[in-house]
Amino acid sequence: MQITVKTFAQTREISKTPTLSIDVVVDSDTEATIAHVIAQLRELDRNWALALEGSILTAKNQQLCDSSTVLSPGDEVAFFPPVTGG
Amino acid sequence: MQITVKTFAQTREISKTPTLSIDVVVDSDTEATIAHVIAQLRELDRNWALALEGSILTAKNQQLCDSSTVLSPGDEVAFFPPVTGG
Amino acid sequence: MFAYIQEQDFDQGELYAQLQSQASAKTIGNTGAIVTFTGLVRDFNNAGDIDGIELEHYPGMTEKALSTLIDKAIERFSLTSAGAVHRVGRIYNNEQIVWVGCAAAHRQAAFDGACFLMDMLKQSVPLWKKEFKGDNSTWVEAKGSDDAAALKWMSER
Amino acid sequence: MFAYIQEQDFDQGELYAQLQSQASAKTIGNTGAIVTFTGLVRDFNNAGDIDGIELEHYPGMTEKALSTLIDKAIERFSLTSAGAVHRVGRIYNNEQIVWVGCAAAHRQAAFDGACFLMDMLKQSVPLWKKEFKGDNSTWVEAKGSDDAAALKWMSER
Repeated sequence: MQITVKTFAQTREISKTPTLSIDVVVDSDTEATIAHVIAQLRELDRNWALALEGSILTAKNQQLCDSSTVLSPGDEVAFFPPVTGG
Repeated sequence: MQITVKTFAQTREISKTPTLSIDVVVDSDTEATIAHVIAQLRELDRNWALALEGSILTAKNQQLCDSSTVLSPGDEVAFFPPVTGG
Repeated sequence: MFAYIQEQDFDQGELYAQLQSQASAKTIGNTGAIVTFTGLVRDFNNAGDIDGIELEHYPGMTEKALSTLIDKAIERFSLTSAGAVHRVGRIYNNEQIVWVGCAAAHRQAAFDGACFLMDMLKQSVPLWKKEFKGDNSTWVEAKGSDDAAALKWMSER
Repeated sequence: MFAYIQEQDFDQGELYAQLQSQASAKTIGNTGAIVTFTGLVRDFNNAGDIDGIELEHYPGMTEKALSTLIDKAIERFSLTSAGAVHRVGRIYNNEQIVWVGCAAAHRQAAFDGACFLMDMLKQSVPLWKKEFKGDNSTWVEAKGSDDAAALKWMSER
């Protein structure tokens, strides 16, 4: 299942990957979740493993979500550090 | 001891006296206070007696004060209802 | 710091600019937050519809009481500046009545300063409101909730 | 309601006028209070002097998150209108960063709405701040006190 991954701020700098299209691979009887994406990205390389350490926020289609959120093909998933606007 | 009395809002309307110069009369061994002024005004007429009933605020020389505040000749004493600005 | 009592309407953008420029002049770069409050005439109340309000005040004392209150707020909340304007006379529905503004290093102090000014103004500045409709007018009674709001600040320190 | 994300500076007087006119259009005469908050760049911080800040954001989500937040504030505090503007990109010392405004029938709702918007904005709108001086820049870490301020609103209802 193809999805788009985006990163921002420190997560973008550490992963060195602002955006990436990946194929989330899950068993046929399992729903793909944010947790699967995280696990797969961690395996990609050391930068991704570092980028996804600590308290990272996640969004699906531009809405905050958590690691159990279920994904559909074409979803946009974003990873970023706690926000500091205001 | 001559002082100036001022009234505002409902107190002015009920007393029918926006301003008044009065001679506060006290025993020679007593300090004149706001309480003496109130007692003297109540005796003046029924309007004053009504105007000074209930919760009335007092100011001496344009500063909020209470009935025990001591007066000096020439002081400006004001009586008015609780304020409702803002 | 500024404290104006006036009949004419005010421009809140100009008051904001004045506050910001005073705050910068005093402590350049130390102002991180500015909070403003504007009070407007609402055209209804518990007694029914009104055309507007009319404010009586105690000339001389009003200005002093407002200045004193602003100085207290600046000291208590370490504000980099504060200001207020209160109109008197006839003010029609939807018009502006009062403005307060507080500048501070951090947002909580700016919010607290503005709340404090409004709560205490309703307690210590000699202004009295009448509601009018046509030729009839009625004094607005002081509210117990306003007393409670002011008491909160007095008991906290 | 309005929610803008923009690089250019804003005129707080114009934003106030826009908010007031929206509030009047919707519920004429029912707005008795307008509170505004403006955040500015302070030129020092725990790490020493800075030239300014640089804000990164998540285009698309930022606008949506800010709009959603404003809708929540309007509903929760029965506001007659609310609006916000957040700048992105490079912003120098003493310049304006963010503005929120809330109009309501009574003053407490307007104050609460503006506090809520600022507290929650620091929690749910995808914006990230870097402080820069010359060619060096450092990410600003999220503050525990900001989390606590936002949590307060979540636990109250």
